[in-house]
Amino acid sequence: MDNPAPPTLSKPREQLDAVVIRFCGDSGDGMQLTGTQFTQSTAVMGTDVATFPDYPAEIRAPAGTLYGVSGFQVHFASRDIMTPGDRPAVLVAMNPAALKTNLPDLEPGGLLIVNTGAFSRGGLKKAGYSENPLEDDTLSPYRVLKLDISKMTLLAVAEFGLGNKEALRSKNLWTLGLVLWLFGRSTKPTIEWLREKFGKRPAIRDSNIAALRSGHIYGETAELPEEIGRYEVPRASLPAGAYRNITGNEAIAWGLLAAAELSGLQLVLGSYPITPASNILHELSKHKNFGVVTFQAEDEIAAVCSVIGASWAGTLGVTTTSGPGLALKTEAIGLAVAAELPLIIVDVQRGGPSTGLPTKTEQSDLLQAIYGRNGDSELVVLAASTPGDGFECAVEAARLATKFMTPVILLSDGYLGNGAEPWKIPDMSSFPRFEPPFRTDPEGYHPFVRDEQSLARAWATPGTPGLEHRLGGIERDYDSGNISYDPENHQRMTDVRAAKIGRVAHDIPDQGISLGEDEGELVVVGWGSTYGSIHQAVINCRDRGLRASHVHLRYVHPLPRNLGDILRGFKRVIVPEMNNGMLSKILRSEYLVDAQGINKVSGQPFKIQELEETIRAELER
Amino acid sequence: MDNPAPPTLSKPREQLDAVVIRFCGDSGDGMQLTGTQFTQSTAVMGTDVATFPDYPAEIRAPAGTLYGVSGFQVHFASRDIMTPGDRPAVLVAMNPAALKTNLPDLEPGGLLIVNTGAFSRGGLKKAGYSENPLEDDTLSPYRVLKLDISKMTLLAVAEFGLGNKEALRSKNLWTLGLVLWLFGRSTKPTIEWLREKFGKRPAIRDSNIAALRSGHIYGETAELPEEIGRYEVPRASLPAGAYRNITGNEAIAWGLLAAAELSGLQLVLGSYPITPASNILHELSKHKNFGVVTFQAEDEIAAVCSVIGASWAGTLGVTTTSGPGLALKTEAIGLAVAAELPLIIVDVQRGGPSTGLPTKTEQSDLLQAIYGRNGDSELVVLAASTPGDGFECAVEAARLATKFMTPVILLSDGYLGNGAEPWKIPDMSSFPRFEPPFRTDPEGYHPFVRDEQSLARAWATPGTPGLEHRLGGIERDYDSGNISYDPENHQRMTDVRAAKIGRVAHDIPDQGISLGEDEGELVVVGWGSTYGSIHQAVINCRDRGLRASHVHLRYVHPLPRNLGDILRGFKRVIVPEMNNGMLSKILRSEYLVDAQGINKVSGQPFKIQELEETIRAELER
Amino acid sequence: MSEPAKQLTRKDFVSNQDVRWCPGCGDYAILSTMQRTLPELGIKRENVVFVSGIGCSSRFPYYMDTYGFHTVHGRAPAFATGIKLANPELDVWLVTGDGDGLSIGGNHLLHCLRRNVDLQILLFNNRIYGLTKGQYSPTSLVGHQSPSTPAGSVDAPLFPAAFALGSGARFVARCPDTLAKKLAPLLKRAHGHRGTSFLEILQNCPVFNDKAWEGVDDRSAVSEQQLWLEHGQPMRFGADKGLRLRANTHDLEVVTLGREGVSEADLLVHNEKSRSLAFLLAGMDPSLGYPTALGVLYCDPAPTFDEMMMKQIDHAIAKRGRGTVDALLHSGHTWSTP
Amino acid sequence: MSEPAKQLTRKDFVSNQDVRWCPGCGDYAILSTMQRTLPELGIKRENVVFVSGIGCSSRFPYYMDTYGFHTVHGRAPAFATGIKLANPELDVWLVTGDGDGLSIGGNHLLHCLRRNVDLQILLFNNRIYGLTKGQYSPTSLVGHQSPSTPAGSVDAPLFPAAFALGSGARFVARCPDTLAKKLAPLLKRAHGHRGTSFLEILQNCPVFNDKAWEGVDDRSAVSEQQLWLEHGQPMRFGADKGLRLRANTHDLEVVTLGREGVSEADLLVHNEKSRSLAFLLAGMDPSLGYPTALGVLYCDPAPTFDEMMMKQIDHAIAKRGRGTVDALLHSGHTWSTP
Ligand SMILES: Cc1ncc(C[n+]2csc(CCOP(=O)(O)OP(=O)(O)O)c2C)c(N)n1
Ligand SMILES: Cc1ncc(C[n+]2csc(CCOP(=O)(O)OP(=O)(O)O)c2C)c(N)n1
Ligand code: SF4
Ligand code: SF4
Ligand SMILES: [Mg+2]
Ligand SMILES: [Mg+2]
Repeated sequence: MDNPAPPTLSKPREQLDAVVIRFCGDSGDGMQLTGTQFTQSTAVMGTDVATFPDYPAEIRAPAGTLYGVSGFQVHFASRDIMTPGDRPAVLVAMNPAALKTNLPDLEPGGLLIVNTGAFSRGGLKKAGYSENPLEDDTLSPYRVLKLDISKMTLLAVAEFGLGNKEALRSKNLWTLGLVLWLFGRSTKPTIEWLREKFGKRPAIRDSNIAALRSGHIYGETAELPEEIGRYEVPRASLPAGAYRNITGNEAIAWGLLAAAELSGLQLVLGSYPITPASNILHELSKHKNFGVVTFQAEDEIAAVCSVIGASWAGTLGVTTTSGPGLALKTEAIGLAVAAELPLIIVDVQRGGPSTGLPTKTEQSDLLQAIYGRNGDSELVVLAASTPGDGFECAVEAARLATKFMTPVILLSDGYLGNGAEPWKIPDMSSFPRFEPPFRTDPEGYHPFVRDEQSLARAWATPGTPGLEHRLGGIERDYDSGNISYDPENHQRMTDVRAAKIGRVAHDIPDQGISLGEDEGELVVVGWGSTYGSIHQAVINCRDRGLRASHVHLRYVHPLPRNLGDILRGFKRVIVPEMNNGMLSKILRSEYLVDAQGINKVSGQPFKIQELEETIRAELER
Repeated sequence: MDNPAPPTLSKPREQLDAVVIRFCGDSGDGMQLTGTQFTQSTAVMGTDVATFPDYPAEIRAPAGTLYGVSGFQVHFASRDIMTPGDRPAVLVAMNPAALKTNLPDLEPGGLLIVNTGAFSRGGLKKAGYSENPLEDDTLSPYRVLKLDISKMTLLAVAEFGLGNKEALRSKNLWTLGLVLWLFGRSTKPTIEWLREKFGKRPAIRDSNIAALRSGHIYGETAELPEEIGRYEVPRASLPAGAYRNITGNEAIAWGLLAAAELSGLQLVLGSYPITPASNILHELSKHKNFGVVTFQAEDEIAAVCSVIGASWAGTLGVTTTSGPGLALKTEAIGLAVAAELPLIIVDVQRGGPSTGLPTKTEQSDLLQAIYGRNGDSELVVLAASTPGDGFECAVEAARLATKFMTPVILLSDGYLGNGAEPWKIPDMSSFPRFEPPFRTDPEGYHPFVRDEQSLARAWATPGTPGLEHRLGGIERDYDSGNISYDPENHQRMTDVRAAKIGRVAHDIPDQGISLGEDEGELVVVGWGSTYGSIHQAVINCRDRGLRASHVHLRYVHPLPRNLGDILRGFKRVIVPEMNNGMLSKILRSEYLVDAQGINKVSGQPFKIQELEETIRAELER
Repeated sequence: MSEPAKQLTRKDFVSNQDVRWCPGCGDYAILSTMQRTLPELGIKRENVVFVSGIGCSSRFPYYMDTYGFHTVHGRAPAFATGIKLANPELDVWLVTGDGDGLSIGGNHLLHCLRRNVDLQILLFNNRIYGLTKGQYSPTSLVGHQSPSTPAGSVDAPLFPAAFALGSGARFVARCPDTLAKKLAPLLKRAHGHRGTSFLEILQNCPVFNDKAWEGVDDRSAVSEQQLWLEHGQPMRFGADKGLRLRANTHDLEVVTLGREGVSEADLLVHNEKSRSLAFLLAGMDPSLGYPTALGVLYCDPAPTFDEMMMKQIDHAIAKRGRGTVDALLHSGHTWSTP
Repeated sequence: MSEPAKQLTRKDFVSNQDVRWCPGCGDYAILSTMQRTLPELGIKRENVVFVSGIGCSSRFPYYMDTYGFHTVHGRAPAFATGIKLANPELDVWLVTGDGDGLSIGGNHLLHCLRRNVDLQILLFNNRIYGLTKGQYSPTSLVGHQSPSTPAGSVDAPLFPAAFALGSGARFVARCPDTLAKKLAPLLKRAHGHRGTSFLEILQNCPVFNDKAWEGVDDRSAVSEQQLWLEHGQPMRFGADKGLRLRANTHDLEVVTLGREGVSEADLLVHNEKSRSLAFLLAGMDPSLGYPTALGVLYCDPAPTFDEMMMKQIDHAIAKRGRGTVDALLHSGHTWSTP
């Protein structure tokens, strides 16, 4: 809730609308922390922020290697922004490997801050530099600030008597201090955070604080070259209210807690660790005082089965995973479809196929989520479009799962899961409570009596006197729930299961238009984490007078009932996806519209510019 | 190779074009054996035959219960037939429960043969009859032959000194004898079969033979009522050659042996038992003298993993399963896609979702087969359309898997798997041999060097000097096969994997028209086991002068390149499927044609008449 | 909660479903013993839950008029664990087979036993896959001919009880299907034991593996193949046989009482709390002339998984107060825009 | 086949990949010992295959210049079994972790051990999931705090060696990561053993579970926590400690030689062929003052799965002749139409 005034400074700062900065260095250099703290400090000042952490699959790759480079990109602006930005205007490179892998992304004329202290012969060699790029003309297209950050850090923390190696650990904080100064951000939030985090290790706490301050002071006092301006990014005009930073994984975890609170159900999470979904398990494990049970199962199959059991027993059963885990859960999810039990499966997608690229992002589980089960086994699929959106999506997933007694798959991805954004804290009292269809009355009960409206069967939980019943995966009689091999009954049950999912489409809001007219030349249809890039690209196109609209789906199965009409209102439908064309397949099949995919499968999010160009090209065709 | 002359008889036989007969009784009554032997005996006489066994999920359901009824329907004709027939014209009911569940299917005026010996008070009660249907007017719409088959069997086998229970076991053979007589079929094939089968148990052998003969003689000698005609179904004009009966499961098993022979590869089957696929495992387990390794794994995951390992090691790896098993194999199949290894997965589909209806048939795994994996992970999907077609499909699956270094899913279903048809024995020398792309030359080798034409990577098997390499599920570098997290490389590899499957479409034959013109009013598009019903329904429609064509797909992914043109040549496209609309989704999406599904999900195959009516209705719309 | 449980009878536990096992199947006897035993446990019917996988044995829940869940193949322990975590008050019985529990489901069984979730596992061991028509299973003897092994199986069978002990089980017992007088008290003890109770029931499948337990399932309960264990008692069996350890070794030998001066005092005394003794007994190979150990091989209770999980929650609530989402949303770094 | 294998050196087994474990990881030591040991086995490099699942440990194959397959999580034993069935000549090493092998992969491990497929399994036990950043594993001690168990884990750890013995393993050994002098000969013995050799390697993860094996991995190899087993030798450890069995029981006690009249003759003698003795040793709980048993706990060879499967094929061919599809197609009932 603190909101420090920007430090008063003598020279005026250049005002900027938006800045993209990327911190990169060795995985051991603490770049994720630097990025997170910078985000925190700038968000607190009222700018809008979006982040993109990008780190290696190895836990601690050997120091100095190219694949050991870890990066954290922050985009902050005085206007509403949607993505972490296409390319950085400011690059902080802590070692040669980081420079090598990240320099190509830096905007021409961009500002490069480089730690010369790490440019030893060995370091250069590991990065594959035969010449020292600080000494040839590699850096000539950029504005460059060469500083021996290592040395300055050592000086700053000398008084705390740490070993060399330990002392050098603070160099990320020195850097952070400098960058905070550069953008007129206060060190206060970081100092507070360091105090809390290292409260029990005073030497580390104090040296870190000293390094941070020293970097900040360096900016103020050193004679920096003329072209290295100081900048200011004024506060964005975000809607009034309380804000916090949140990652997609946190938002989903908290959304699940909210769903439990709103429904009065106990939350039971059964999960097996897998990148990039593990953090949801970790986050919920911290909150046992919400009555949440978190169970690290022996594998993904046990994880989902345990919570199907827990669902039957009357709790909100949730399992969290990524693609390979979803593949393993498939058979059991089919049972939840057949037994008609509520269940939430969160899939934080990553690069595939197979083990693929665990730390990279992708949207390539969509067809698996919708179709990847034996038999006709429909369920509900939702997708979060921003980190914060995960919160509402989780609540909605729980509402639909319990109202319709069906599994719901909630799709997120690595980009949302780890990326943070300032998020307007929702007012819990604005969420309607919802009542699960529990049954206690034995009169006329059988396990497949249905609600006429929702077609959901009654939820009778073990422990309820008089409602003893048997449930299972063999086809069940429509009128008694007992095993039935009867052909007509199978047809009837197949039909009612499909009809029930059809009813979901009547329960969800009509599809809205995120941006632009509701008919016209071209509509860009997206789902999931591409929201930001698409939205900004469409804004940019519209700013140039092009007639494009943006439609973004939260409900990917069943689709909103008015979607067909919307799409048919446009001459062209284009569908950017981080996969080889999945939603586009569905839209074509469903509405017979000639939806064209824009597909990117590189483990990286779309750049705004890429999309902008495609939209323009499409319109000019 | 035997081809007995029909027994000469005094009274002339009524000539029939085709007959549908159904044997039904308690699961303990041996109806499957009766049906199979009848099929054998009539096929040997040169009629075309199609069968449909339908039995309970319980191993041995308690005697006399409704759910313990087992049936076997045989359709035989002097013309080409495609299906086991919509409704029987002759029904043999061995007990009250069988009568109760099967009578509604008997054609009005049809012939009912009923074993009065089983109509005890207890038996009637178990079948839910409050009145004895033999005594009221339940049977009046039919021609009825009431015989105490139990008693006559006991008399026939009295001399062999069996206990009552044992002796009664032969009553199915007595019945078979009578029915063989009715249709002018010889008992010889069955007698030979009994001799072989019970060679080591002479008492059983002899009593069975005696019962069979006695039933046959009974027909000849007893004064049967006037309306119970004797029939003759003359031989069909099938193409000349050697024939045998074959089920879909056998055909696939043998086709796999053929593929091994044609490619010189050793066949390694890793499987886990599951209805209705287990018989493929059983069949191949018998043929160890083909050098085939059959491995019953601990579960489906181990089954598929073991043969992925075996494939890498240079053999033809195959796994066989049904829907729930395919669900479990999903993750590992993704590895085979990523590692680009040949692999055949046979899915004998059954009723779903979940455990569903294990002994019933369905086509509802299509979308799972094509799309049910994490990541963009395309593979090849084929479908067999008749039992015998499984043979060729298996060979083709192996050819494509090894040529393109890709997993191939071969879809069959319970109806094909257990159903038998007379099958013209193929000439093995007519199949081209094929060479897997083995590599032995270390020059320029890395594990992902590709063939320029097929885009398949080289197959280097452990044990080959100089080709030592590492393979895995993490994204691999295009140019070295080493682990690569590079974004552009991931895009490139994703593209080449997709392109490779695209090349398969260039390697398969153009789609043909099964029946009718290649453009016009309406085309019925099918895949898999609906072949027979669709084909006959289209024939019938055309006989009535309607302009309908039939297109039947073997290659469901990738689709034949000319399919879009074919479909666009018709005003209407209808797609009958035993699922809720899967191929129709794909056709709509792929070609933007308004393909309409005709969907049946009852665990039962389509009846010809159902389809005929739908086609007519469509054309009259 | 406050109402006294009404006196239940066998009939209260019989569901309205026709039992669909083959005539003569050992499962009938187990079902009947279960239905007769439950009323004696003083429990509420609505709290009783039967969970199973897939197999003939796994049809069991359909025939019990309690809560029942016939799940998917091999995963029943995972479902059961979730049920207990959702509601530890429930009285969960898990029914599985040698295929369901030890072939596809071995891993879940292992982890359920290791965690010591408070429930009863009944593994019906007929040494065969019944439902899929007779393929060999992980407990089939070497050389077993089956549809998938027409030339005989080649892999060594697992001893389920030894596997359970290796997995950390804290209650391991064994009993043939039809000896109701022995089975009923074992069901009661398994029920009384807190934590996972593992009871292997040697079950006959007359259709696909008849007489797999011949001798061991002798109705007299005193055949030479049956070693009935009693805690603290010497290991006697048959008319006059006993077991003893060769001095300072781990080799068991079968001795005849009264011969060569062997008396009861020389026999090994059963100690339910010794895991390694139980392991030795569990693995005795009948083909080498040893009897089959029956009764309670091992019982040594420890805190249960569900109990400790609940304690952590109670503790967190006691310490930090019941969490509310509103407070959580405003915790940590937040800021306001006007 | 006929060419003599050229003399290989350590370098022949080093692949061109950068090793990507964290600095100080115990996996480095294991890798290096492996690369030094393989040349001494007189094998052909092209026949050597490393198979692994997923985890830090499972990256092992990338660093060996042999054939290698980094498969999917937990399933390496199934892949390895298929490889051996396809080509029994191959020399297969399986590398797995406590998570890969015992959490998700417990069932495949069990069945590989039970079947006795001829290969070596190396389980790197760091009592933690390394690759996914430190969650507790099935071998973590009770109370282990990790990202998924911030209040401490509640479930009892598995003893991998006890699990292997319960699963029917026929070779079980244990060794710390960094004691190359101990590990190298064990790798050789595991390699020499026909059938599945199970070697648990106690591995340090300095990042997420540092010092998990403190004392047990003492470089001196004579700490009081280390009981090095030798077949036929009395069980001595530390300076003057030993193990003995309490008479006619299964209770082990730690004794001090020279005190209370205890001499070496009183000590238990190791017998590699006793499964139950091995089980007793495998399960010794260090928290109760017992040492950790190291070296070969159990070794008792039996026919291997792959060998017997191949025999059945050879036998069928010898008896029935090599099958041809043409003959098969015309076997049984066939008929002709003109
Ligand atoms: C995923 C899956 N795989 C395979 C099957 C087929 N299947 C059903 S029961 C069974 C084996 C059952 O054996 P067991 O547990 O011993 O039970 P029994 O029938 O002998 O009592 C198998 C393989 C299935 N239903 N689901
Ligand atoms: C199907 C699947 N689930 C989960 C994961 C995530 N995952 C990778 S390694 C691992 C655990 C590894 O632990 P261990 O085997 O002990 O290896 P270590 O890293 O400790 O050497 C997990 C959970 C995965 N890769 N695949
Ligand atoms: S097959 Fe065997 S186990 Fe299954 S019901 Fe029949 S007798 Fe029982
Ligand atoms: S996380 Fe642990 S086990 Fe993994 S590489 Fe690092 S030190 Fe080794
Ligand atoms: Mg069984
Ligand atoms: Mg580990």
